[in-house]
Amino acid sequence: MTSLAGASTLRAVVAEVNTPRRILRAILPALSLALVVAGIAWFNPRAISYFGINLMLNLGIPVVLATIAQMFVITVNELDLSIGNFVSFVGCVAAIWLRENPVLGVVILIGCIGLYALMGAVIYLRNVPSIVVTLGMLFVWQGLAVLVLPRPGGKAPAWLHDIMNLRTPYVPFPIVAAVVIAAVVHFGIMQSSYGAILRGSGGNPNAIGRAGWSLLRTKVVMFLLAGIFGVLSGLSLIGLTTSADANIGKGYTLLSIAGVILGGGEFVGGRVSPIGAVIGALTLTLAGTLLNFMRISPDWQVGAEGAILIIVLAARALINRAGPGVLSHK
Amino acid sequence: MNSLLRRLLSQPWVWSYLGALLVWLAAIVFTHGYGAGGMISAGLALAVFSVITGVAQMFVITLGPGNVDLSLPANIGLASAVAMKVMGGSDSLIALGLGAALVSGIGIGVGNYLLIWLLRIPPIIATLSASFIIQSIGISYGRGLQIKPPPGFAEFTTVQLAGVPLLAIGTVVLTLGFAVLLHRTIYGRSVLAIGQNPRAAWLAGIAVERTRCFTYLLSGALGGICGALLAGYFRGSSLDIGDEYLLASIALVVIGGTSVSGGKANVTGLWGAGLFLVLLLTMLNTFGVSAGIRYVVTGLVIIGVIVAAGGEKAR
Amino acid sequence: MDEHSANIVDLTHIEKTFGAVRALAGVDLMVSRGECVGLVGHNGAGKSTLMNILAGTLAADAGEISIGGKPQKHYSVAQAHKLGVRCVFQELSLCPNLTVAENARVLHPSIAGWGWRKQAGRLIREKLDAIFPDHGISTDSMVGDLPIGKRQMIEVARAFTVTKESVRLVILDEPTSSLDSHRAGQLLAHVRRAITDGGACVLISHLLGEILEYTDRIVVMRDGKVVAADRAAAFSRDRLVTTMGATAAGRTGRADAGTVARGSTPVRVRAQPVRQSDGFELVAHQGEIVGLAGLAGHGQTDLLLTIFKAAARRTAGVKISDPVALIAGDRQSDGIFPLWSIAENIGIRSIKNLRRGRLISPDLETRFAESWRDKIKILTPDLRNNILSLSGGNQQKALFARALGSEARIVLMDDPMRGVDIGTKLEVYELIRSEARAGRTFLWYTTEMEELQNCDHVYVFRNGRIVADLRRDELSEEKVIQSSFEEAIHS
Amino acid sequence: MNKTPCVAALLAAVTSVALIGSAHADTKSMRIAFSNNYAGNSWRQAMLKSYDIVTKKAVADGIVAAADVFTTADKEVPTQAAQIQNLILQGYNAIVINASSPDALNGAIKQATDAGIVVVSFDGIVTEPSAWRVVVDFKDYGKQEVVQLAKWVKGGNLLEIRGLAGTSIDDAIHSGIAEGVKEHPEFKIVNSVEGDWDQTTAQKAIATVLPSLPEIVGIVDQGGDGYGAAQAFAAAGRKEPTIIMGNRQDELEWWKEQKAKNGYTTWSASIAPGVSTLAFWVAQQILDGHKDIPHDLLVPYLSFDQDNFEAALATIPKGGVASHEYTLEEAKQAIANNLKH
Repeated sequence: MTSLAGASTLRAVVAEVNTPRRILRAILPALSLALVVAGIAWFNPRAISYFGINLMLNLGIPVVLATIAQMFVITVNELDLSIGNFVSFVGCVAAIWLRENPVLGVVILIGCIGLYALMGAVIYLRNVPSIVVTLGMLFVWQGLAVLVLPRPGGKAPAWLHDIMNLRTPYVPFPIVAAVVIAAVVHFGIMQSSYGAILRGSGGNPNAIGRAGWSLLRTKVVMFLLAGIFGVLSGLSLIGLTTSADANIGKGYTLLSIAGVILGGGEFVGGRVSPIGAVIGALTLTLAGTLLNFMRISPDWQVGAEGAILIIVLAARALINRAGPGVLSHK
Repeated sequence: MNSLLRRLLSQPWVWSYLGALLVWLAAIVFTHGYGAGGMISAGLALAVFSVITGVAQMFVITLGPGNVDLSLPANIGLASAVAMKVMGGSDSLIALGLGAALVSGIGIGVGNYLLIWLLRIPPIIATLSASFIIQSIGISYGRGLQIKPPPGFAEFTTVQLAGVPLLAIGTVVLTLGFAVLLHRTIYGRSVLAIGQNPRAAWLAGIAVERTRCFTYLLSGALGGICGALLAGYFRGSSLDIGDEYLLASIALVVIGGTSVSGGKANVTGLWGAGLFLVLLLTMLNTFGVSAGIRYVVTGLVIIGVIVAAGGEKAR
Repeated sequence: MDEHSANIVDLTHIEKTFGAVRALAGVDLMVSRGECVGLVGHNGAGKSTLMNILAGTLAADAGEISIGGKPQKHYSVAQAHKLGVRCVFQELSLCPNLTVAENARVLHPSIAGWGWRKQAGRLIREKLDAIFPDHGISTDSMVGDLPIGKRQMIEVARAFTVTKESVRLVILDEPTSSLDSHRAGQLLAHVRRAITDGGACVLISHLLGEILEYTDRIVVMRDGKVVAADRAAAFSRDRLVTTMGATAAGRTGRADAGTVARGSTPVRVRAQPVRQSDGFELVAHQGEIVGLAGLAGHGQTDLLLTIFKAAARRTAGVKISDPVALIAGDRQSDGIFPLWSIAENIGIRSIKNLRRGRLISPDLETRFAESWRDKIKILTPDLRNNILSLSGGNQQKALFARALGSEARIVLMDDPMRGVDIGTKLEVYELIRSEARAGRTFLWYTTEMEELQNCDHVYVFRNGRIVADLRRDELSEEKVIQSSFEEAIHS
Repeated sequence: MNKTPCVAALLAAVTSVALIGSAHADTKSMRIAFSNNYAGNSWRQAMLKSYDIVTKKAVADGIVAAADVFTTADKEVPTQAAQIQNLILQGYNAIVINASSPDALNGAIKQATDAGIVVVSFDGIVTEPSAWRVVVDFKDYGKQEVVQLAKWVKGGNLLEIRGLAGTSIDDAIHSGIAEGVKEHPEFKIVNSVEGDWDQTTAQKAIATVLPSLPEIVGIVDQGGDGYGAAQAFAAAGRKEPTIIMGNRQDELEWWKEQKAKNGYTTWSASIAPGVSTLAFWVAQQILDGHKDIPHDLLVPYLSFDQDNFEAALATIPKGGVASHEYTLEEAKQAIANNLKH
């Protein structure tokens, strides 16, 4: 009997060898954020202050929320190409109706969330690729935004503006907001018991189905959550800008995807991390700031942003390098 | 006969042709038949560019989940500038300019592949980051100036044979070539195999990395050619000349019956989808609807097509 | 429990068709309390379909299902769970992105609220401890990070966990396919204990020894029908094989003639495992079948993959003389192309030779596939049908055809007989031997002793190293097991 | 008790106030940033080039300490808002801005002006009251298109090419055109397409509607799209109507060819990219203590007609736009013109 014990312990050791790599990988998003912050501190020390952090990060909040929305969708192996235009549309609705006619505004926003849930249901029931459905929705939201707000304008309701300009004691509001968002989502999706089912439905849908859970429900719930966070993103954006524009959130689609990936998420297999996604979104926000402080020639500012993305992801690849080449496709 | 019809209808690309026919009919009903031929002719001419980018995107997407070339628009923009600058408005330098655009495109393809392979970055992010860098190169190279094509080249891109644009004929031939490449060559088979299961493909002796490399190269090269042709057709290069072809190429690939989960591609459908989207735009512009409505209708049509066609059976 | 519930399951006249294929043609199956039923039959005989219906994941076209004496009208997965019917499927049903504890929770909707994670972790750990002592699995590990053997242990243990509803019946579909004999023994011993405690079990396995030794009653299926059902004691190995309708009966087939003296033919492969430090190396000559033995997951597959890679790129420690082909054991993830026809699946490895000019000729491709269909007896009406229309065993044959039809003189086999029925196995053994006689070299990783009997030479692996080098005449089950465990015994 | 320091501080404060009030503040040590949201077309490149020429000289002459240019990576509003916030953090004294949205940047602009930073917007202006605007009367520009057209075209069908949907400039020009058509009922707009101020987009949009259009006598547009319109007509084999031009070199070149060929007549106008330099001088002047400069400065758009366009064409670089760089004196004059109003 002892002999067998020895053998299996040995095997257990072999299996655990890659754990440090996993830990390193998990802290990589935080590490890259720290690096970017260090860069900012180096180029402009006074940016690291209550006032400075407020200024640098408050526009990160809508990005964080949009990234979380994208993360929900990616968790169930789908991709939302429409989130940016959805955020724009929400912004237009908020700036036009939420102040003048709050009831109508709220009804429309709830309707939008319902539409997101419906999108999830259609994708599951008709078994169609989400990329295409959301590509279609991209045009729909864009069109609706232009119809709602043919020229830029509108005004954010005062309460929204007040919330987004909250002066929290000691710690700047954007950081408080980011921590709260990360904590809430982490608890909801990583710690709750139904969260495990939701993530599992991305990892192995058949297994979840065979255990008697409804896959339709998991998909609808995830898209519903994406809709809710998309709405929150739009509202927070308008709270900051005070006024809307039909194209205001367009860039969030690619930003949110990059944020999820930067935060350690993967496109398939339900492997995501809410904390990582929040950090990823903040890193992207601050990367722009860092470039600005570095006074890169205007020609190359766009390119430098691409380079930052590449460097961070290359670092992750280096950590994963130990994995055998093609075999990692599995 | 009946079974033939059924087999035809079971082909995913048939729907895109039907859709194209439908929107065309709607447009000419609106104009009481006025301009019917002109619409087809204009549609063919404009569809050429989305079909070329569609072919590029199709090969990439067929490589399997996560593979997509987001750098196409930036690639097209840079190539258009490179081509026009090298041609310098002189007919004698057309070939050189086309070659330069091709080299620029291939270079971008190589860059994309190196990011994906060497740094193991997911293709969607790699090509996105690359596109940022390409944009910067484009800005510093072209300074946003519109350079005019040589008259001969401009003429070539718009000349028509009996109402059919020469470019469209050439592109049909080109797409036939790509259909053969996809279904009847080792390279094409390799792409399809990798798209289904890269590990199984590797174990079946397929040169996985070489195939992926060539695919991104191909996509880059097609983007480069498309950039040069666009600059000729629209009488001038510009950095954002390719902007609309990102969404268009993806939409084309999917409406045309290629599987976004990889391993299954359809060249024929690209033309149907290309004509469908251009004629849809023609129809809406003819109706004179506002931009907002046009977007909404385009979106609903894309969703409608894909939902009606339904998904392939879950794997 | 009322007295009617002596029978836990009563299936009567179950029918199921998939398209044109009649998978089940009116099957009756009864399982009573305290009994373990062995279900055997060829691949494609309908065992898995029947079990899917019993587990609620497939709906029967016709027939009645009655659980615990109560007829079930709307039978579903959820209903099956409520009634205490659990199933360990052939493909693993765990979520790789969840931890062991979270995967346990997936099966138990009642585990919720504060502390659910601890509760689920305790549940699965206790079961793992009970079934597989010293399993070495942490309930916080991500399942995807664990080797396949451990995953199967978790899956099995999970099926036996109990929260609200008691477990009445556990269906084990090839539960030991990824376990080594030691773990398999532990599992089967646990099954016996569960039976004694009043549970019931359906065991599907291609290892007839397991079936004969551990079940009370054996049901044999063939072509979607039950062809025999009797006490296990009434069966012998030979009778089982005959009843299943295997083409070649018996376990003979061991090639006794033509044993070539080592060294008389040129060396084809020379390879050293990465972790080998004592100079031991694997050598395979032309025309040899070389076995890679040992416990599951001890570096055999890694060495095969290293050799496979060496064919494309120079690799330290490996020398090969000829092209290489590999036959995967895990069909779904390493082998088949699910969107392609059978012919395309067979032809892909030889595609270079199926061209006219520079273009692939569909005609040549079909003819190539046809010749192999006849040679290896793939059962299909049309080679243009999708590969998934084949049963598992026939899919595996297609993979054999892919490799054997290629120009490769060295064929690597990564436990390719996993889940393949005995009839197919015997056919394939014969094929391998004849190919070897024709000069091909085979490297064959297998966890089954029976398959090692076909080898000319066997290397035993332990912890990523070769620890024993057995000639055919030295080969015995005891020696292999002894070498597999030797180090642990000394330590 | 301890009065001396207080008095000293008070004195210092008084002197500094007096300095600002009487003599002009010295802008030698001040830094001006330029926040730009796009650089990818000929107009923007001309704008940046003009700005570069003028500010380099200003820095060399010691008028300001720095004049840095910042271009965002995309055309998005949030990116530019973040950029403005970063500029605040870097302690610039003034920000010259070509904004991606007139309203949606107001939050960030307000933060800047609250921090005491002078913000001067031009072309893409911002509506935040505390900022300055160098405004071109886009509405009048639109109206003039029809008015000019009426001078030599009797009337008939017009095709309108719109700019980027959802922007204020598009809206202003469009309403000006509508007003012009109201005053000249002999014209009728039969269709409108979106050209996004881009030749390619315009050409494509027109190509799709052209087969269904009746005879068109004129095209009213927003600049940057005229050449594309001409190409679309040529490709469809239809005679080009009178196309209002937008000061781009290729447009004027084409006009010149046509004029030589058949006496083609039209009118061309656009906002000069060199307005960026005017905005720079306005910022410098405000920093210099001229707080009385009105927050809305109207500047004329640059227009050419049949007689003078060829002279202008000769000065525009290939692929560029007609521009005008302001000197400090011209800028002062432009400001003075507004004070008279």
